[in-house]
Amino acid sequence: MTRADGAVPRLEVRGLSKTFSGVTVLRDAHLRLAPGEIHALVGQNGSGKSTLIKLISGVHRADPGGEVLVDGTAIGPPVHAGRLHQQGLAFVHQDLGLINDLTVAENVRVGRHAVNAVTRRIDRAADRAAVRQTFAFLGVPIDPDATVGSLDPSERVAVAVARALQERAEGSGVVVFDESSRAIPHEALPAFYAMVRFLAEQGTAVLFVSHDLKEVLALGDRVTALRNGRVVETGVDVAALDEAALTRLVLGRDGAPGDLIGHYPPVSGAPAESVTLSGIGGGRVRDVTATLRPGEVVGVTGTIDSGLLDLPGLLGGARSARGSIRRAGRALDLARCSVAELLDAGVVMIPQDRHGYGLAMDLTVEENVTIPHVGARARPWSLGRAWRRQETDRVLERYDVRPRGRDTVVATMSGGNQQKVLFGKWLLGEPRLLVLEEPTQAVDVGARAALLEATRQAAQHGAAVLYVSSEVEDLAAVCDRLLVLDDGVVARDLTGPFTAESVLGAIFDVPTGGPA
Amino acid sequence: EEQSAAEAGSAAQATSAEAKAAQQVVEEATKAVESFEAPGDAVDGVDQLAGKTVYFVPATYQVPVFQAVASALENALGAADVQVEVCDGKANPANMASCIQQGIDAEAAAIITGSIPTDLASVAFESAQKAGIPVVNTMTAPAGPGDPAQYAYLTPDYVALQSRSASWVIADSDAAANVLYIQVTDTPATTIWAEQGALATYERDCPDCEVTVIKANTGQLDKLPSLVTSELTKNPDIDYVQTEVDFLVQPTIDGLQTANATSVKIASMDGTLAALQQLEGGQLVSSEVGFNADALAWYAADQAVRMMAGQPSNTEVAFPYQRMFTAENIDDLDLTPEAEKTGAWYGSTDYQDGFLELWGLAG
Amino acid sequence: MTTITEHEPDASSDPAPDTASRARRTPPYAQLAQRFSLIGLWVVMGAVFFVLADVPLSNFLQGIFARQTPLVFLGMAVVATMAVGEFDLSFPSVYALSGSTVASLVVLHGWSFPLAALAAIVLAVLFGAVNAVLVVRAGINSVIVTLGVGSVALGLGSWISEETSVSGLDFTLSNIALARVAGLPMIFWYGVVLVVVAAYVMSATPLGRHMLFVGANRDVARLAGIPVTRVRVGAWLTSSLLCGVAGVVTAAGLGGFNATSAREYFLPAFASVFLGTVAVVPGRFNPLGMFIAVYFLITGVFGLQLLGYQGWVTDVFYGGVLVAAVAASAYVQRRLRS
Amino acid sequence: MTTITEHEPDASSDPAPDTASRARRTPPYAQLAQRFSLIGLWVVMGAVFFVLADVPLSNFLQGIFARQTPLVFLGMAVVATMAVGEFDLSFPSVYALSGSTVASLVVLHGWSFPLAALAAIVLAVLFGAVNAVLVVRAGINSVIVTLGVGSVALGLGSWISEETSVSGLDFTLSNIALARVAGLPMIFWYGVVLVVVAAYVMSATPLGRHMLFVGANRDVARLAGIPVTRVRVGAWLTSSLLCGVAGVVTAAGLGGFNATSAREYFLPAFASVFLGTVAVVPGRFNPLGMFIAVYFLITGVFGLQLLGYQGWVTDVFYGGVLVAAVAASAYVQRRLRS
Ligand SMILES: Nc1ncnc2c1ncn2[C@@H]1O[C@H](COP(=O)(O)OP(=O)(O)OP(=O)(O)O)[C@@H](O)[C@H]1O
Ligand SMILES: Nc1ncnc2c1ncn2[C@@H]1O[C@H](COP(=O)(O)OP(=O)(O)OP(=O)(O)O)[C@@H](O)[C@H]1O
Ligand SMILES: O[C@@H]1[C@@H](O)[C@H](O)OC[C@H]1O
Ligand SMILES: [Mg+2]
Ligand SMILES: [Mg+2]
Repeated sequence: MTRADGAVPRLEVRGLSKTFSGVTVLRDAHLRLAPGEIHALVGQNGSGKSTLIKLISGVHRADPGGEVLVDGTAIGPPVHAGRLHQQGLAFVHQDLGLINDLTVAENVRVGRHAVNAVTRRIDRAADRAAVRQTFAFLGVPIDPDATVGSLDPSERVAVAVARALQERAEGSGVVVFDESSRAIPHEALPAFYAMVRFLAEQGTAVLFVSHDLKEVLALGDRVTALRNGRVVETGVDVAALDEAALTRLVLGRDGAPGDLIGHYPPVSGAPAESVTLSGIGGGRVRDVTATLRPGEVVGVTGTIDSGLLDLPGLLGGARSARGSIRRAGRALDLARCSVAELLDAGVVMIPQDRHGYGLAMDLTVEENVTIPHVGARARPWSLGRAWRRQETDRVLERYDVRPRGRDTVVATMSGGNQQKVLFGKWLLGEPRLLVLEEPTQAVDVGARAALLEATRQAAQHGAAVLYVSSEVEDLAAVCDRLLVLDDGVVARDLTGPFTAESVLGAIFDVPTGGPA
Repeated sequence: EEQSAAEAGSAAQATSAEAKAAQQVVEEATKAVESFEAPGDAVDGVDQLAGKTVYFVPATYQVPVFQAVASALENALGAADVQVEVCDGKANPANMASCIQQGIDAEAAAIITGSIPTDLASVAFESAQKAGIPVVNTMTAPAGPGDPAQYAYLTPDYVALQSRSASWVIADSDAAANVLYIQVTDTPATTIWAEQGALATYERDCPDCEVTVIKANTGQLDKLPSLVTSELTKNPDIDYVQTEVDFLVQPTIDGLQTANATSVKIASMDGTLAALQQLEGGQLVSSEVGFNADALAWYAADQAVRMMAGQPSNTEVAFPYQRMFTAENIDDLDLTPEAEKTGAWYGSTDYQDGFLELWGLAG
Repeated sequence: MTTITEHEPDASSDPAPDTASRARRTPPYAQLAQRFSLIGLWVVMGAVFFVLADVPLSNFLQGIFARQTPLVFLGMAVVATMAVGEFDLSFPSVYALSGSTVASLVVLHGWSFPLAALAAIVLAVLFGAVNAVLVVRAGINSVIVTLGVGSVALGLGSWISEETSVSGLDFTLSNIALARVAGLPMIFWYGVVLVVVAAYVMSATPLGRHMLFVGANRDVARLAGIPVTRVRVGAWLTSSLLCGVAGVVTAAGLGGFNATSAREYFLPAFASVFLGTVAVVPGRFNPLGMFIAVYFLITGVFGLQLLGYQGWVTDVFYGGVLVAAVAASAYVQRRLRS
Repeated sequence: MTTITEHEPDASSDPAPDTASRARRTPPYAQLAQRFSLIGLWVVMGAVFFVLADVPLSNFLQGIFARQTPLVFLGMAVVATMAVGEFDLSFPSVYALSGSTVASLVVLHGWSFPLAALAAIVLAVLFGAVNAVLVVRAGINSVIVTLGVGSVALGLGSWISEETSVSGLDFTLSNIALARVAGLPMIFWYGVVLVVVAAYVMSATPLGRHMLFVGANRDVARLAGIPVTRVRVGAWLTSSLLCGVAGVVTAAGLGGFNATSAREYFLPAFASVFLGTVAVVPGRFNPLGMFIAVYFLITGVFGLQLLGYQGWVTDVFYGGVLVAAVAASAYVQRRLRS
């Protein structure tokens, strides 16, 4: 412990452990948060971050021993989820945990509604006033009567934060974010960071989990790092760290991706093999037209309302679309063709929504990894065993998925490891058009490098890669070209090399009036 | 004294010739059985049957009468050291057939069925015959096909009981009833009881009676209450309801209550404790016909024993332990489950000794 | 939505948006149409039957509303569990157990009615508690638990009633269920009060909001500080309490009870609860919708019976109307939205 | 897992992990214990009853396996729909419709048996198609659809059979169901073949994998190129085909059919299917588990009958054993894991 000041910590964790099925995934975890401190929890995928958070929030029950204290008072284990709010701990669900068809006030006030003492009726006026007050404190003017579904993303974040803060003496308590920034679009992040800093300035302690090391450096005061279920360092002053040092802290080694493009330069495939997207439309996408050469990685980026988030789903068959994809003399009319036809033509999309569209969480790694290839590799009357083992092992190996078991149920894996499985599942085939949607989300800095490398490799094997992301660092690291979307059309088509700054500039400096 | 009570009651109003005739029937039917008369010759060799097993397959154990029959069979056959194995048909022909098959597979000495018309499980019955296992078909029809050496029938006279129940309605209404008859369509047997029993009686004996028929089957009892309501809504003059069997009584009352028709009189068949309690309490149920299940079991055992001992069964046994209950004689009964089991409601219970004697087991 | 589509994970995706979700985002007139389409359909159907049947109006109405049906109670029991995401197959058995118990204790064992009623309700709630322990505490699949617990309850019911239908309750007790107020029996009014209270609780109180969140997403609910376990257990207990009361009231009204008839309420109760999700608060399990659906279905069957149809026709009608009402509602909603 | 825990989203979190998920991470011996615990329990229970009942072994076994039950067929029908995430309440009615149709067409209308059988099966499949259209195409909640369609099927069944049980099929037809092979009737062997084939298809073929993913997550399945709609429609059709065949075979074996008895199979079929998820392929709807569960429950009830218990005891046993088996399985698994 590097901090030795005598003040009572706002939050203190001592000696927490957690064992699943005989495997101890968290051992003797400890950390301290002073009032007003923003504390980052970092570590490799599967290192135990979410588990630690879930012990503090009472989702899981810790192994015997250990202690959780708020302002010096022990609150568990076992921690009672129902009492946490009174005890000063609030958690922002990583998906924000909002119900879209209820109003802002209803979402914020759930669990602490004001009621008329006699009728037990929810006192809507009082709720509204309380919500207004919280928003006033946060400095965001949101109508308490709006339905949450109609809010924009940064407002949604504010609603989730307001739920965590309400009825709290200003400047007290602890707010915990488990990878919340992932649910927040790029443009909303500054507002979110400002909100977090504001909270801390008032004296509230903030604990957050993140794989985004820049975010950690920019937002955090101190860092605790987990590795293999153990705390390797805690209370490290962020001011004393740079990205490389933080990476070493997470990985235990250096882990910069290096010059990926130099290492895997674009190959020049036969122009006949080019992939042409024409007139792609649907959702916020109005008309995306572009030509991609095999062997190149083309980034696609833009603001939240540019249509960026809709594009991958349109191309991958996740949602109904207009337009066509042409390659090698073959045209696929998106309005008509099935997913099977897309796959048949080598069009593969790796979705961002891992739980909804990516993986069947209750099935095993082997089942998830092999499902896209069952049609091609199995015989109608028999699945075959050897190829499934082989392919699954390749994925486990190549992306360093932990645990290594072919028969591990995906739901029991850490978020980052799930992401690796998802990636591997689709890269096994040799896609001709690979559409990636925020592929490095949730993965640690080491895995990020591996995924970016895999992206370049896929291109080298002849795929045209469409890399849809708002992570400027990632885009700069892998893209040969960059398409910037605005209002549903391609507003700029830039050629690399890029830096994070140039990508950022391209996104927010879009000249009005169509493609450059 | 029953006579005078009857006169004080409804019979006093019986003025028409039809009503008087019906009243005769009712009076006859309300009498208890005085003493046992052997249904056939003595049986030899019953003592040789010890250790054998007889299967009893009731249509459904949910209907209490079958439980009564089962335990009475155990007593009756137990007297000859014959074991009784009960297999519940669960109101489902597939189960009934499986049960009969089970008896065949276990090489039972006889199979006694309860309320299972032959054609409901015709294959299984036939298999039993082929396997040479005697079958006693109880509670369906008094007679039918089959070699008496291997196939016997025994039943209360359901057609007569239905008819007597109708006669009570005729007598009580002075031959001017507006009757709602609720018929069970479950099996061909129940249809025959209704048509040849009650409906034929109204047709023949009461030209001024108005009869409306609604049909129900066990699978649709949930719709019966509103069906009754709708009939009474359409035809508020209905003053009698005759239900074919007792399990229709409760849904019927339910429907009557909805229609606010609380002065309608119900006549029904089976003589279950619940219905008799309602009769005693003066709650709509005004007439019940029923039979002594304990006696029925002894009669059935007699048929089985005959065939097991290598003698032909009796054909067309007239089962005497049947009786009608009305406000006039209900007070004579001890309305408890215990009394129900003894069979005392129907008169003398000396049939038990009578059969033991007939089988050469007395003393 | 939520719990409804849990069984239908796909229904909300293209090409077939489900009836339920998204309702709140539809334009107001579409919402109204949706909210009250079932009521409209009901009134029209009732009017047609009334005209065709040619019976006095008061008789017609009584035939529908004076029915001694436990369906509103049982439907409410199902709404209580469904709303928080639990699936209960045991409710008819618990109802049967309660009815058999009260009737048997009084008639066969000479207990006083109030005591017997209390015992019956306590027993019912006990079974609700067993469900809760097994589903919420032990985490066993609720379909299996309630199948099993229901079977035990049914067995106990038969045992208590000595496997027969019991009657002979004091006639005056039937006033509990049948005494008429404004021309309709108490049991109707109990249903009305129950549904109004439940609708109030579910829509206007914190408890209702908690149920909504628990039904929608338990993890979110837990993080929001909602006592998820308590809400779930509460739903099971409430549900069994309602079944218990329904059993007692029915037994009193009929002067007895027949356990085997109880299972007949299984399908109609489910049908009403699900049909009710297309009305009033579209897409959610809601008491008013359930209530309307109960009488909607009763009206249809009764109307047909008045026209002289019985037996299979009513089954076909019942099924057809159920599907048609939901399909029509889905269609209307989709049209209005696009 | 998947479809099972859909109704139990919470069951997978501490303190109450559900029986289903995660099984695959348990150590091999725990897996084995889980896989075969139901079989073990079954053998022990069978042995106990056999010893107590003191009857010849062949009679004992025949009493269990020579039963004329459509449960394996119906259980398989339920497995087919459940496995792909559909919820079907109409299967007993479709079974009833098929049985009534074949019996009535032959007996009441003089059709030849093969023709009548074909008509019955086609009719059943038609109802499966209606379910499929309404659930898969129109996207209506499957609980409502199958409640409605089931009611219509039952109504039609009563209509065709003139609302009574029909009998009088040619005796020789019963050989279809009852001819004995190795001492057991054909209907048993049909079940065996059906289950073996289904188990193979579901566990070892691409189709089985497709079903697995469609049941687990339809969007994931769709994006993997699986023809989700076709798989779902196929499940509905297969399920109704099985019900149709079951009706025909049962009618042939009995020489007739009684439509109202069909609903008796609702709960046992569900119970077997869900109980089957604790065996063989733990956590998944699987044919072998269902098969074992069917005979597990039959053994229990038959054993009790041999000991002279009827009526309520069997209900209590049935329910108790169901819950106990699943609870024990959950407990064993948890113990072995920690
Ligand atoms: N319920 C569970 N059953 C079995 N193993 C589990 C369970 N939950 C977590 N684990 C294991 O515990 C380890 C730690 O997981 P955890 O989710 O805490 O990691 P994490 O640090 O949050 O990783 P990520 O950065 O990928 O989100 C992983 O190996 C994971 O597989
Ligand atoms: N059904 C489940 N069974 C077992 N454990 C589960 C289950 N669902 C979640 N977990 C546990 O929760 C963790 C996943 O939860 P969560 O969704 O918060 O993941 P995460 O690690 O934060 O990753 P991400 O946020 O990227 O999804 C797993 O690490 C696992 O420990
Ligand atoms: O009540 C019995 C009835 O259920 C059965 O169908 O026939 C015989 C009757 O005694
Ligand atoms: Mg995590
Ligand atoms: Mg997370």
